[in-house]
Amino acid sequence: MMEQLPWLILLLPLVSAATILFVARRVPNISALLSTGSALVTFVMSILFLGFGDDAVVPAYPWLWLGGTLEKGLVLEIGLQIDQLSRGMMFVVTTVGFLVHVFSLGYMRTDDGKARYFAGLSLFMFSMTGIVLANNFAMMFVFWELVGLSSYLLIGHWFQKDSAADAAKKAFITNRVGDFGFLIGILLVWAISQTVNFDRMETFFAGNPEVGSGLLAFAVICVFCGAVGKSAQLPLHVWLPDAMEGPTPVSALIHAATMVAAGVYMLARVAFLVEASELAAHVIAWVGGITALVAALMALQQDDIKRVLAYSTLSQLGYMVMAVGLLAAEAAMFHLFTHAFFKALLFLGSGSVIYACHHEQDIWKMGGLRKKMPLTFITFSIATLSLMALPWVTAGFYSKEAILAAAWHESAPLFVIAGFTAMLTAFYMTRLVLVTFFGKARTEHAAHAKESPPVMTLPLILLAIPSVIAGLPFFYERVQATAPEHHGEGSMLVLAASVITLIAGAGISFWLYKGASEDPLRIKLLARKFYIDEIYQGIIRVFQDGVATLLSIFDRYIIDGLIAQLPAYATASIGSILRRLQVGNLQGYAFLFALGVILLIWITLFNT
Amino acid sequence: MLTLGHYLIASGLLFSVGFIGVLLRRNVIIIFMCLELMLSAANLSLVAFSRYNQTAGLPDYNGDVLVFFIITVAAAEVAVGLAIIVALFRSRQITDVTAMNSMKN
Amino acid sequence: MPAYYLEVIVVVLGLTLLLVEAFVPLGDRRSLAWLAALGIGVVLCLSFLVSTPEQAEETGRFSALYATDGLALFYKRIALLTTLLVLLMSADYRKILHQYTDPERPQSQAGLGEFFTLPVFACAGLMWMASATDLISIFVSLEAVTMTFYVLVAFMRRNVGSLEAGVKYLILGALSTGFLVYGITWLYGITGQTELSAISEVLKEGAVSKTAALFAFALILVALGFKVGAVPFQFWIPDVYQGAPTPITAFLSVGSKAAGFVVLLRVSEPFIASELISSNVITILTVVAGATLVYGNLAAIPQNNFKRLLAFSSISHAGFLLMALASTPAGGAISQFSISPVSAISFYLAAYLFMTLLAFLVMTLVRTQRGGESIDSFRGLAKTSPFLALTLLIAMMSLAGVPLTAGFIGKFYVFLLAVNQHHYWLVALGVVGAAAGFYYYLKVVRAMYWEAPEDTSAPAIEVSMPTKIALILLIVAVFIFGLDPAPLML
Amino acid sequence: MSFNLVEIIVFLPIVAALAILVGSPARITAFIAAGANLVLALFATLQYANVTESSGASYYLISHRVFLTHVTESGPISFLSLSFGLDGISLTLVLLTVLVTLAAVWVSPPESKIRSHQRLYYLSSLLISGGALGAFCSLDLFFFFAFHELALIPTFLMIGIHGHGKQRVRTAWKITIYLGVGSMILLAGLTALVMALGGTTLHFEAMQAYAEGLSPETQRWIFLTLMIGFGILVSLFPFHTWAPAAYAEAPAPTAMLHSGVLKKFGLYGLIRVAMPMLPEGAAYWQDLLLVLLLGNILIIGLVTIAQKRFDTLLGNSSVMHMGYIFLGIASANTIGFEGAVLLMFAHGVSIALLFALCDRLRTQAGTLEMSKLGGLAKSAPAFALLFGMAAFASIGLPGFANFTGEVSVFFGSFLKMLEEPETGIQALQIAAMLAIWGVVISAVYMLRAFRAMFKGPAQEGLALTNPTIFERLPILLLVAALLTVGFYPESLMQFLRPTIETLPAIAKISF
Repeated sequence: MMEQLPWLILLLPLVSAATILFVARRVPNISALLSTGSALVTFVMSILFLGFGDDAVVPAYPWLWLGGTLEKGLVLEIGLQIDQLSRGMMFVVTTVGFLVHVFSLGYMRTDDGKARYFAGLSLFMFSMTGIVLANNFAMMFVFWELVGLSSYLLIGHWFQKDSAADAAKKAFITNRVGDFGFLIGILLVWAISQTVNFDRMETFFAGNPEVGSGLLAFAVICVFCGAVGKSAQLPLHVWLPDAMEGPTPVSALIHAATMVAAGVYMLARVAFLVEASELAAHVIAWVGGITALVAALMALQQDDIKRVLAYSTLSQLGYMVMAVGLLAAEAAMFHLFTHAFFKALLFLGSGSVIYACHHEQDIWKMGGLRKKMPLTFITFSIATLSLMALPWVTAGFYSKEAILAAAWHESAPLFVIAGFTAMLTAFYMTRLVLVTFFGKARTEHAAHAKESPPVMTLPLILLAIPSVIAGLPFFYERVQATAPEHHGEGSMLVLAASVITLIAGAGISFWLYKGASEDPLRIKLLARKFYIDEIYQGIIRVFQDGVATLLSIFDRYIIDGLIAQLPAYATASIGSILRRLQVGNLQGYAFLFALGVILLIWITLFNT
Repeated sequence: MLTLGHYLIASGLLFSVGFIGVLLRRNVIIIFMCLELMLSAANLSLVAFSRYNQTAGLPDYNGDVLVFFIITVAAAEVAVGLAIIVALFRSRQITDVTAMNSMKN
Repeated sequence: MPAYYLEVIVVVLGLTLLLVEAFVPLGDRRSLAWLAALGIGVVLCLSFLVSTPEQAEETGRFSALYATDGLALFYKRIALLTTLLVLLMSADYRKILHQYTDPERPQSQAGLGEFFTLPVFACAGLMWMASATDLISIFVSLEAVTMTFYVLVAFMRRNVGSLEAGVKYLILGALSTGFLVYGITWLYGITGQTELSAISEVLKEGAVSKTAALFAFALILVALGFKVGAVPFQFWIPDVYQGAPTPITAFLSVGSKAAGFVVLLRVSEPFIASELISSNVITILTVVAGATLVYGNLAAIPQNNFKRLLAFSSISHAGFLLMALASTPAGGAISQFSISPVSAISFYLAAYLFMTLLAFLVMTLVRTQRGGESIDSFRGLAKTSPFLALTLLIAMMSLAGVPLTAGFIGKFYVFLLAVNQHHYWLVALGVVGAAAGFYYYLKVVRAMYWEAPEDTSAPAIEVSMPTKIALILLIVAVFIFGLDPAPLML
Repeated sequence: MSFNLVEIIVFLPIVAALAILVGSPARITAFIAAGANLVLALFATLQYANVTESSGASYYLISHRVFLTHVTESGPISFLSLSFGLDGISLTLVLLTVLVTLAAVWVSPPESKIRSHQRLYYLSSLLISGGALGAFCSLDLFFFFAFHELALIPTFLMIGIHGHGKQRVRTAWKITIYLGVGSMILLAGLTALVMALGGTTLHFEAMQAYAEGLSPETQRWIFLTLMIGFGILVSLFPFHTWAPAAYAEAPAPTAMLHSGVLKKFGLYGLIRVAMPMLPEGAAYWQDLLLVLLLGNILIIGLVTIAQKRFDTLLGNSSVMHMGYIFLGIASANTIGFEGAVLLMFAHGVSIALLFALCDRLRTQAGTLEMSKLGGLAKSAPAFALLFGMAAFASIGLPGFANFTGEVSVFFGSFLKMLEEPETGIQALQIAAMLAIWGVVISAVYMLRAFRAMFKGPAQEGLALTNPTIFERLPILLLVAALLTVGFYPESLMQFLRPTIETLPAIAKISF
């Protein structure tokens, strides 16, 4: 029975989504409970998984058998890979998933599309599990797109709102651009290593490391495109801030903990590929680093509570990608592991604040919520400290430390960037907490805010625990085999650097925002997010829509003209000329007859 | 001494006169006459051929047989042709060929 | 029963019809038409009992003059079937006919009798042409047919168009006869023979001067080109077809064209077979075929008189037929391809008979009951009489060469032959021609199915029983031979 | 005169059409014929399944009626024969045709709602379906070509009479003449092929036997003619201008049948006739084909984005998706061909589905101008869900058949690079990479349309009703087909794989 378990964990959410869609649509409450039930069962099963010990071999189901024999030929199969990497990730996904479900029970109680919402959540859980458990690139790509679809459905949940509909469309298309590169990467890697299965691929690259470097670098960079699209790295990051249009639990689950982490998880899964191509690793590291820096800068000037958290997620993801690029995949996974918990907590906390202030998201319209919402405040500040990597006490410290250590060993400039970003993180998180919870209430809603119902505060508390202890070895060992070691040389320097940056960032922010009623810093460039959105909008309007209208005119008049209308016009005009030859009078005909005779005789006699 | 060539040239000239007559003249009756001219040119060359195609001393009479056929057919053609021309004349009082162009292109 | 009995019976039938018309007090001249049609039908059945040459006992000189091979019998049946259907059409057409022969006396059916008997004589002439293998018998039978057509074309004395068409056909016909005769004299002059088989022996040895032989062939080609409607000599066709009474136009476009082609086949065979001149002959045939294809198809595009459109369509089909003729293997070589140009041309003409007469039958009905020949008079036919609209649609589909109709198989064979002989230019012109065909054939279909009828009050066109049977049989023939061409293959 | 199962399947719609012509009630007869054909096709699939294991022959359920024989020294061989047979490829396309025909007849309005020529409305759908079935099952080159043309006149009449929009008469003319020219060019090419292969037979297998002897030069220009001929029928890039307007203005059943089924004839022709018999020709013209198919995907893709009306958008998108199938064919290996045939099936079903929904939208909302529509999901959530499924299927979302086809096409185009690593990236791979960008383009135009029409605030005076159960069934039938092949592609692959692996002259998998 045990080896059937993984199939159950994969298919249960799909079954629940299907039943909700076809059967339980009319009864929202039942569908909500159904979906939360399936999340609970998968959560329990993922804990069972942790005790698995060895890697149970799960029979694969041949989905698309394209040729050759089942073993040798090209067979794209749905196979599950249970190793410590996927078990750890499953634990994260199911934990956060279950808690978000519970939180949504409260948050979405009065929503009219509740059944559709929970069906979307279950579909997301199914697709995310698919990515985590996939043992080959093809299956991962299949679930990659399904995750894109479920995020499209969930972001566009309130499809009546134009902004939500546009945000959903933008998310899906940006993901599709990423998938474009990812698919090319998969095909190239398949062509090089003759397989899509990760294990066989790993043995292939272990076998002959000197495989064509140029082609392999291009292939790995293409695969990295997929991660850039999904984990919203720099060129394709524009969709994540807009994705905040979706309900907050969705942001918590998808745009903090799991989906955006899929890109990093995929890179960790194919770490051997990144190692095989040194140039690609370099590119990955730098993209990660720059994303972290730019995102942190942008976060400084955001007023919407969810936008700040979105940019902070972007920045933390940048860290993880940088770590993968620096060939420190374990550090990246470790940070992903801890970040999932406290970032989910931050989002749920902001959800509870928004719920309390009647869907008000602008932090300058809140204030003084410390006394009115103590529980939310305490859990929110724990998560903030963990994000800011308060030494030894928080989980964030251990994982960020690992990444800083890796950066220290590999390349100095990246270490500086990482450090500076850590400072910025401290700065904007302190600003956020101060403006939201301290000082006096600035609006009516904030004044009358009261603590969220227990169904929403319970998940906050449950998430606060791992935010603190997730970094400690006893917890992490159980979930991941090897925690990155701390005591390399120069670790003291790294420790000092992180402490200094923390104090500096928090201090400056504290001094600036203590009791401030409106934002003293007015940096237009950062508030407008470096105008990247506007630039992209311009590019699309010119290169896509402009060229499209040009081409459609070209197509309707020139191609159609040359290939269809011109010959038609030519034959018709020849026809009318020939027709006028029929002059009607006898002598004309006799004359043409004579001409015909002469011509005929001339041709017969005088040329072969 | 007249050879086959002379006859052929004569019949060729006769044929082309008839042909040009059909092209240039405007009156239907005249055109009809020129057509008969062309047929008689053919008769001339036929007789010449049968005269000069000696097979064992005797002229080959096939050509002459054909001449008779041509003459009878020409006669029949004239009969029918004139009937039509008369009918045309009765209904439209014209013999001018160029006036008949009610149907064109 | 030797084959020539058929011609004798037909002529006797014609004579008896004249006697009956003169002496028997007929109530309505139309019964003459049924009598003629019945007679022709009987002869058609007899034609299937005719003994082929092996059983024919006498050989003698006569068999050199009159061939009774499969080809002859095939074209005799085509001539008989065409005459049968033309008689049917003329029965429907008598009101228009009467209007233009003597409108003053409404009851008298003075000229009607001849209109039904002359086609019978023309049929005898056509049948004779089918089996003429001697220059003299070719000339005589050809003239017999053209003579009857002169009268038939100019039959409607009161109608200007008919008379004008008659005169044009007369003058140009006589001109082409002049060239035919001159060609025959030259051919006889250089070979000393009048039988085609003897001529082909002489030409095979090549003891003849090349230019003289080519000159003779050119002259004969002029006359036959005129008869068949090939390009330099096709100017008479549109005017004569439009002017002549519709049944006679049908007779001309099918009967005389088919007979013209069988004579062309027989006459051109010796020229193509002799290595001396076959390349020149093939070249001129290719040029003429190409020109006919272009002229026939493209000039038809701007037409809006349906009869004139069918005239140009007959020129375009002549083009396709000449394309097949031009694809005969030169110098007498036999190609391993199982379909010979003769069988392809014969099948094409049989298919052409079915589809064109189908179109003419419908057109006669529309002409008599809607009063117009232009495409506009077909407006809304699909609503007023759906059966006729469907018949005309099938005829147009087959003429355009839409597959699963006999017309398509004809074109398919022609393309196969042309490609076999590497006439790629001809194939290209054929493609352009057929494509243009899709446009002008479907113009009438558009008129029938989309435009509303001019006067919606017009009563539905009533179709007499024999015509309805004929239409159904023709439709079945178009589809059956479109599916399985075997029965019509020589 | 015993009738073989395949003959019944082919002639059933045509006989039903004649029955309607003679007077039997149009909609019911059409329904019975289409339903019976679906059942028969499924029965044939079952029969085909258990026959495959036993014998290794390439065709099954063969019926052979010889019309003309060609006498050779080794006895008469069939020159022209009405012979039908099924193999993997034709079976898939028969299933496609039967499915789409049933859906098309189901979606057509009841006779009372059609203004005039009610009988013609149903008659033409049956004729087009019969023509497609005949073309797909025929083993004789002549009837392969002849049956396909059966659909030319019905399409002409349907667009002209029952079409939408003022321009429909001009469009009817354009599509008929354009396809007429295309089929004539194809006819010239096919006759050249027949004559080049000895001219003694028109039967596929017999012709294939002669194929080795062809010199590369003749192969080249014959393949070019065939490519242009088939290209016009399939709306390959420069010859596509007839398709968008025609599909936009055609009535629902004709648009469904023509774009869903009939357009696959050209591709089937390339796979069945052109590629196996002219391998050097195909290799020579591969680069030209690649450029043209990129024209299909990228240029027509962008043109689709610029469309303002949804039906012209659909018309252009069906032209664009042909590019992928051509890519599968151009890769000339078994995986590419399997992808191409799968994509033919998937695109056929999904475009038919979209045209059915688009037609319902046009009748209910009155206009298809995307700017005038909006917020329809509020008033018709079920319709929006179905439309969403169809839209996502057509842009290649995993779980639907289109994705399976596209994935195998892309894997096919990279197979050569895998087999001979030293060749590295070739023209085919570059073309494939550019083609993959089409995935983004299709996402852009389809989601923009979906967002513009269904999402956003509900507009006053614009209400869509949810389809009744009866109306939903054909749509669910097609969606079910897409999902089955999407989730369980082996259902079709078990037939396709053995057939395509035995196709002559294309590269097999050797790693």
